[in-house]
Amino acid sequence: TFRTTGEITPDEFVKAGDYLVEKFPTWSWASASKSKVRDFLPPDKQVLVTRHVPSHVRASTVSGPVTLGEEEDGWTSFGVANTKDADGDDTEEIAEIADSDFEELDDDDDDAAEAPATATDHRTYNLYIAYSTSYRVPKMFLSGYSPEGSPLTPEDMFEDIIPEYRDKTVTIERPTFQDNITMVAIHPCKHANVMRVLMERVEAKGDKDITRGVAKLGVADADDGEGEEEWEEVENSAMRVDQYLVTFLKFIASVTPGIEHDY
Amino acid sequence: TFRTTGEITPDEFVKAGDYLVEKFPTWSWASASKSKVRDFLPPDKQVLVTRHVPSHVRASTVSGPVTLGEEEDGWTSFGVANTKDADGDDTEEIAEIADSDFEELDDDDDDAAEAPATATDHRTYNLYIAYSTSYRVPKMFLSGYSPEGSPLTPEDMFEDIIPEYRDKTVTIERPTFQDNITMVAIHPCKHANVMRVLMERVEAKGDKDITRGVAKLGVADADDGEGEEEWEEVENSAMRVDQYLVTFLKFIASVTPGIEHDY
Amino acid sequence: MSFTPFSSFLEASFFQTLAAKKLNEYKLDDSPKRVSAEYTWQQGRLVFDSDSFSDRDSHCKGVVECPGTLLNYNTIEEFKGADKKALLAEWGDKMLSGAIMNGSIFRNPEILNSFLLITFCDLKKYIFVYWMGVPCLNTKWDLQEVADEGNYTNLSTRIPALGESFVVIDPDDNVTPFSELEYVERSEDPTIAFLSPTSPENTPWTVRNICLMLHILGFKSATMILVGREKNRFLEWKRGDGELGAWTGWEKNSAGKLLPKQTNLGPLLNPLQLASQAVDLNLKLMKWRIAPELDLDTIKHTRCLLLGAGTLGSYVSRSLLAWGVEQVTFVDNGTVSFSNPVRQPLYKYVDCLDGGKPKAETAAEALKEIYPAVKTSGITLEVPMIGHSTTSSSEKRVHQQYDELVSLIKSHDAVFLLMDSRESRWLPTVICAALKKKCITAAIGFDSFVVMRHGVEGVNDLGCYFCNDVVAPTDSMNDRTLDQQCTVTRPGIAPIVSGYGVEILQAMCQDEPSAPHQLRGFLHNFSTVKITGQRFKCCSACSPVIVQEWKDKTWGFVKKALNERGFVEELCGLAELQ
Amino acid sequence: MSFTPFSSFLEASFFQTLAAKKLNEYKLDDSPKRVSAEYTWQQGRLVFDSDSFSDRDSHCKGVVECPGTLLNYNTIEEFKGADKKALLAEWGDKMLSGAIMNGSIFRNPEILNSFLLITFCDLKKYIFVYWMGVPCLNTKWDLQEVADEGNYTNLSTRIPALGESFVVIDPDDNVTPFSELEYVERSEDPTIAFLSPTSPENTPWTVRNICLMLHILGFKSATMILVGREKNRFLEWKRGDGELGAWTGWEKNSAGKLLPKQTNLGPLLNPLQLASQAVDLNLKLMKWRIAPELDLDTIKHTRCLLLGAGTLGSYVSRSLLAWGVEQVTFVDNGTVSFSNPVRQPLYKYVDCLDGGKPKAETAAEALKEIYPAVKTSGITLEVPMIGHSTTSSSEKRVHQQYDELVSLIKSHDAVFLLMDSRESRWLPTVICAALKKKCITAAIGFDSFVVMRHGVEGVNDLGCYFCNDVVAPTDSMNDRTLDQQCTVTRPGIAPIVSGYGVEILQAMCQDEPSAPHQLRGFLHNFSTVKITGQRFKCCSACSPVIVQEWKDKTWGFVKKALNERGFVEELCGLAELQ
Ligand SMILES: [Zn+2]
Ligand SMILES: [Zn+2]
Repeated sequence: TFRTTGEITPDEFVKAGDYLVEKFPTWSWASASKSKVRDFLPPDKQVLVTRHVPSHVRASTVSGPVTLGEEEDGWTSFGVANTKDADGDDTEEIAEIADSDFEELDDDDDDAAEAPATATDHRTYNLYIAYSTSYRVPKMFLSGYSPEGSPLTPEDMFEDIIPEYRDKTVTIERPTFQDNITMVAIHPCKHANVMRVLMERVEAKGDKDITRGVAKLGVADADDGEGEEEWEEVENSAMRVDQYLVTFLKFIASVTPGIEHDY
Repeated sequence: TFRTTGEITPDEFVKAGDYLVEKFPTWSWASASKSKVRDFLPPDKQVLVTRHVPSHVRASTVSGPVTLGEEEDGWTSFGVANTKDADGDDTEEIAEIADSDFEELDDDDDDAAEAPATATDHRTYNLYIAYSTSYRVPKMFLSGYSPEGSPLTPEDMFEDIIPEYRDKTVTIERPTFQDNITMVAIHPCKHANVMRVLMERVEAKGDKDITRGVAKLGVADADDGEGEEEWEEVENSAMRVDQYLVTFLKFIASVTPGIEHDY
Repeated sequence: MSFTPFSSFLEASFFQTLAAKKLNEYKLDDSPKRVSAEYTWQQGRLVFDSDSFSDRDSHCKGVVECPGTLLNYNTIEEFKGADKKALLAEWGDKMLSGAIMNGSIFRNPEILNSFLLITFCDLKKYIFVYWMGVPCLNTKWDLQEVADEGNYTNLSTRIPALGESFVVIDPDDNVTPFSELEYVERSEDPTIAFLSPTSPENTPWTVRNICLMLHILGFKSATMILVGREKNRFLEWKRGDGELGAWTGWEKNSAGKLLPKQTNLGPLLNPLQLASQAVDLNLKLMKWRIAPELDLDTIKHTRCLLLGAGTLGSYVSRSLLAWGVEQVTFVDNGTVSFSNPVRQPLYKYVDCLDGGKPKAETAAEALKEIYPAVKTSGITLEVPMIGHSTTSSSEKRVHQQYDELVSLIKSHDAVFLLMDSRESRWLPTVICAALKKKCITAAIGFDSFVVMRHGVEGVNDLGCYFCNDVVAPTDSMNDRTLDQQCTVTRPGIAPIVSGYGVEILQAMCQDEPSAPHQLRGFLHNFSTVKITGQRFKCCSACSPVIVQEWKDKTWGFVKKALNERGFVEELCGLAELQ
Repeated sequence: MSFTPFSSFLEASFFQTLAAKKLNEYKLDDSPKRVSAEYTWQQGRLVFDSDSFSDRDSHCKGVVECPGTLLNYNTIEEFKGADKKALLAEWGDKMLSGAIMNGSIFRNPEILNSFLLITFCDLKKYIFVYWMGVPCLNTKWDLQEVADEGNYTNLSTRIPALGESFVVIDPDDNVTPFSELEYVERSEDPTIAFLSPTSPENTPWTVRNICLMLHILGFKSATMILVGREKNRFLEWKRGDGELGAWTGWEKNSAGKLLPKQTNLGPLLNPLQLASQAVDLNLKLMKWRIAPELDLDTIKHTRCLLLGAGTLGSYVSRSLLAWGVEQVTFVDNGTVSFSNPVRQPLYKYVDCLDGGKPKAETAAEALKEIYPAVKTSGITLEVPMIGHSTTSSSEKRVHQQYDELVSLIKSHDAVFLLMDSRESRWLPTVICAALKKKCITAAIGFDSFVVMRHGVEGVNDLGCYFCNDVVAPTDSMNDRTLDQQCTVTRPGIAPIVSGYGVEILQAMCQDEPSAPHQLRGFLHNFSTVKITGQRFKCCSACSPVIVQEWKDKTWGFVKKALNERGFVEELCGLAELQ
């Protein structure tokens, strides 16, 4: 029934997660904070996670205008996240302790190398895929870090979500699997619908068209080349449920084009 | 200049008021509360008043849809007055002391007549015309009374203003000439404009057309017969300033068709 | 023959004035009050308006003023319980029969239309219950309609022209004042004419009282002319068998029942006005019975400056509002943080979002939401603090802050020091001492508080907040751990000390010397003590030398005090004492 | 040769946990804490997260856990003022040199990557300042890159398979645990292999500490294999002239400067969560220093029922919120009137419009606006009053009101009686006595107040609000003039008595017997007295016979009490006494 509704059961979620972990080793299963363990999932398979995914460029510089094409894919608007304009000058308001307040140390260690560029010249993201019981679909959480290694603010993270989606389906939430912290989430209210459409296209066109079909949703011209190879795993024209998350991720990738999901 | 702007000076207001009082004896000049006397008007000519003007029917039952015809006569909207729907059932909410709480007196006075119908079967209005310094036009205040002789609520009074105007230019205000009480006012923000248009029409068509022109504004089919005679005073085709208030009243009459201005 | 009664017609201005009189003048006094009403010739309504309570201005011709009595009950139960028939009889006897018998009727024939109006005002809801009676005797009079024989001419213009409403007309068609009736022989057949309250086809109520008058005066017969605008009616009265009926005359309501009427003036009043009247009511009720001498006006007009819009500022401002204070200004340089709303009763959760709104402005807005008529503003300003040095880059800013503080204190009458550090209270204490402003300090610890009024040179010899100290305040803000930075205090203390602070101000507004100087409270044992402390001649803030130095040098002095450690102590003599 | 330092990478969960520990556990304790971080093979980041504070779960292979020390300063000034070089030297000596010399390095070779993390948490703003140092000696070591001669095979799988990150490899290509190094002759040339934190082209910081270790242990030469996923690097170390440099290793910020980093976690936190943490913070700060024994949890979990949402109910609910009370229910049957907002700090002017909103619901909404996390509701309900008779038409309704009141009291832990008439307090007093609920009464007069806790049978012998009375309360509402209907009171009293009421509840939550029984205050002379009153055996509300009768007959008893004058007095024995 996931093919007609776009929704999946927890069991199907585990199945699709196992497939994802197998095919893409940067993803792994993780457990939840003790207070947040959910009975209907295995204790060691509460959430899918991939850490320190690099992001060198911002979505705004990557993506052109995106059209979903079909009316049925319309997104509802969420007021929560974006009470402020993302490019408003908020940094002024953040009361920080000025650098000038600190004494800079002198240093005569000539043998200290620069910190490696890989660690310090770009943002990184921890990505989580949890299961949404309300919508019976996967739900994506993002937790970003600055090149300096400190957490990004939601405002910062919004820069990595294409503008067309920022105002619509991005919320700031406490994740279902971890205590004490808030992440940016892609709200799943329309996932089922999107997934259904995606899967229909995949099935209709078969084979290689999956990636094309998916790509159409988002960055049509972005990673058609490389991407195609990697995603060709999905081959048979009638979608299997274990391929659900792979398709889902492709959709997420189109919403967050600056995050190098296939690093 | 009143002919081109629609505005009048305080002196012109007094002149027009004198003319009104002379031609229509139900109107008279009155003084203001001591704290509210305005220097630029004679102390005994602060406001024009006519009391106990009868109103047998409600505007809603009198008037059809009214069109001012011209775009330029558009009215601004005022939120103040009509926070509630006029036909909402508000009476429920008014915490009154139930009649049943009182003991009815018995009465063996066979010689007591019924109270005269003229005094008890209809609403009455006190009407006031003040001068608005902000808009340099006359401003109309209404203060209504139930058949029982107690003050009407603004909700009640709204019933005597044609629906098309209720939401637009009716406000609840403390009059400029009297302490301690609130009245319903026809907000004068567009009076100048309306008056200019009216006067233009009067001048263009001359003579008897004044009433017609005026009547067009409001109750086209209502008192064309009787009305015409009485209003024929205004005769020469170039309007004199002292006829200004007569024209103004005709306009007000069109907004409050249930109030028998010419009783 | 049946008689047409008057209809009462009570304008909103009548109720408004009644409410104001009840609140400010009558209070619990429910004794009878003289009021008046008027009717317009032939219109039959007795109209009550704000003029009913005062001497009416000269009237238009054809408008007749009638005297009457107002009985305003204190409770609805009293209104209900009153014996209406007995009342009407009592006042019919008093007003009408009395006036006829003592002859005042000749000078005031309008007494023939005298009325009794009983009322109850629910001043909280602005609902008024009322009932008018025009007393007359339920008597079968011998009255005959007679034809107009044309003996009398132009009465409808001649009577108003005389400025009268009741007249006596002699057989020669001479219109004479009503007082002439006194001299008419009782055996004669006088002709009385009056401007009829009703239209010609009806016989007005007044006729019954004219009959009574003629009866009491001892006439055998008389003729009445009911003068109309267009035509007149003639009635011939003949003395009957002398059997007078009972008093009657309560007005029927619109359903034709003998019941009181009521009106709800609330919807007619501007809600802002309702609010201000309600606040006024709550205060004035204190004067009705419990504290008639209470002075409400002084505090009302005391312009209050609140330095600090935190826990104390919020509570203090609310109690000031409740006392009717018209002007409250907040000074604070902070923003609303998430821990504030549960302790500071002017802020809400939403005020904390996006970094927090500025406190002073937000406090002023909140006060306006509570009571839109209040004059209030919020000024984001840091009060310069002794011991907090200026730098070359900050000096200009601090100087401006200083100037603004001085002008704020000058434009207010009372200053509340409600900050959370000692050193921030020093400068305003000096300025208030110099300008002789009312100054009240409230300060709270974990489970203790002090609230005090500062002494005023020349008025009393009371001390200020710093009079107990042997060192001048200095920078205490640096290097404080979190629990020292925040005001860590039991939540109940702030409302307690704020309540006391405002009550001390009000006590000062009543009778300055009897207001307590200091209250110190301790919550660990729930005790409060009153303390009186003298001014200390070497006080770092209120001693004469400091005050004088400020007056002489103002910013020059203050700048030194901010920057030079020991300067103030040297100046005031504390250094010597140490 | 230059060495690539670690980059610190602090996840939000690390700061969150640190903040929680600071608030609840460390408080003012700034002594060193053991924490850990981890790096992933070749990725060069030392990652801190919530697991840094606990024993980590078993890790993925290729992830290396490093031990370290956290120094969390109480003030930013202390953070700034700390001598960073001295600190790094101190901890380099302690952690690294110490471990090498006492031999623990053999069991925990990860000490070679040990770190020092200094932090300051601004818990009010959620700003964190931090600086990581990985100490090593600034020494010129004799290190040579040598070619891979192919002697060692498959290290990148064999080492992780062993569950190790540092190993010793013998010439025969046997991989042995690092602890074997202890037994290697110092004159030999051991081969040490480890999972390199950096990519193959860089030399990791770790190498410097391996050199130090070899130096201290007394080796003459050694070979290091920096194991990469794809390829390895080989370095040959030879003992130098013995001149060791100074400790170095503070991390540079992204501008390449030796300065601390900082992060503002505020924007990342849900503002609701920020609010609840801020409220928590304000309370917990009390426990840091001033009142470590203070019990905050009992009052927090006390479900409070406020009968009356007027002046007292508004103030009481705000102080309850400030004490962290999680659940507050309002009961009132009135609507907000224009005189309320200036005295009742939950209402605004707009709540009065259009006849006024229902008070109880509006109060609950206001509380939510102050603190959205509060569990609150408002119930429009009239509390049945003794002496106010039911009629046939009202009985069903009053019965329902009674049932609802009983179930409300049952579902709460503390009941505040904050109404404005004596008789409305009677029924809840009886029910609270029977159900042994905490019950606090506050009542105000013009310039006096009483606030008290009711005694509880079996717990103490204290009286209730009615224990002083020799008559049962009865209908006092009828026939009252306006100043008797309204609570005519000095505005400062309500916040004072409300503050005390809540503090009494909190005192009861700490140590019941020491909480005062009654406080009576008089504003005419600003005095407050503490009174203790015994339970009165014939009390109309709390005497055993009344309580028992209510338990036995519930509504049957209550109905009689409402309707039959004298019934309660007869029952409790008051009638006999009179
Ligand atoms: Zn002093
Ligand atoms: Zn008792």
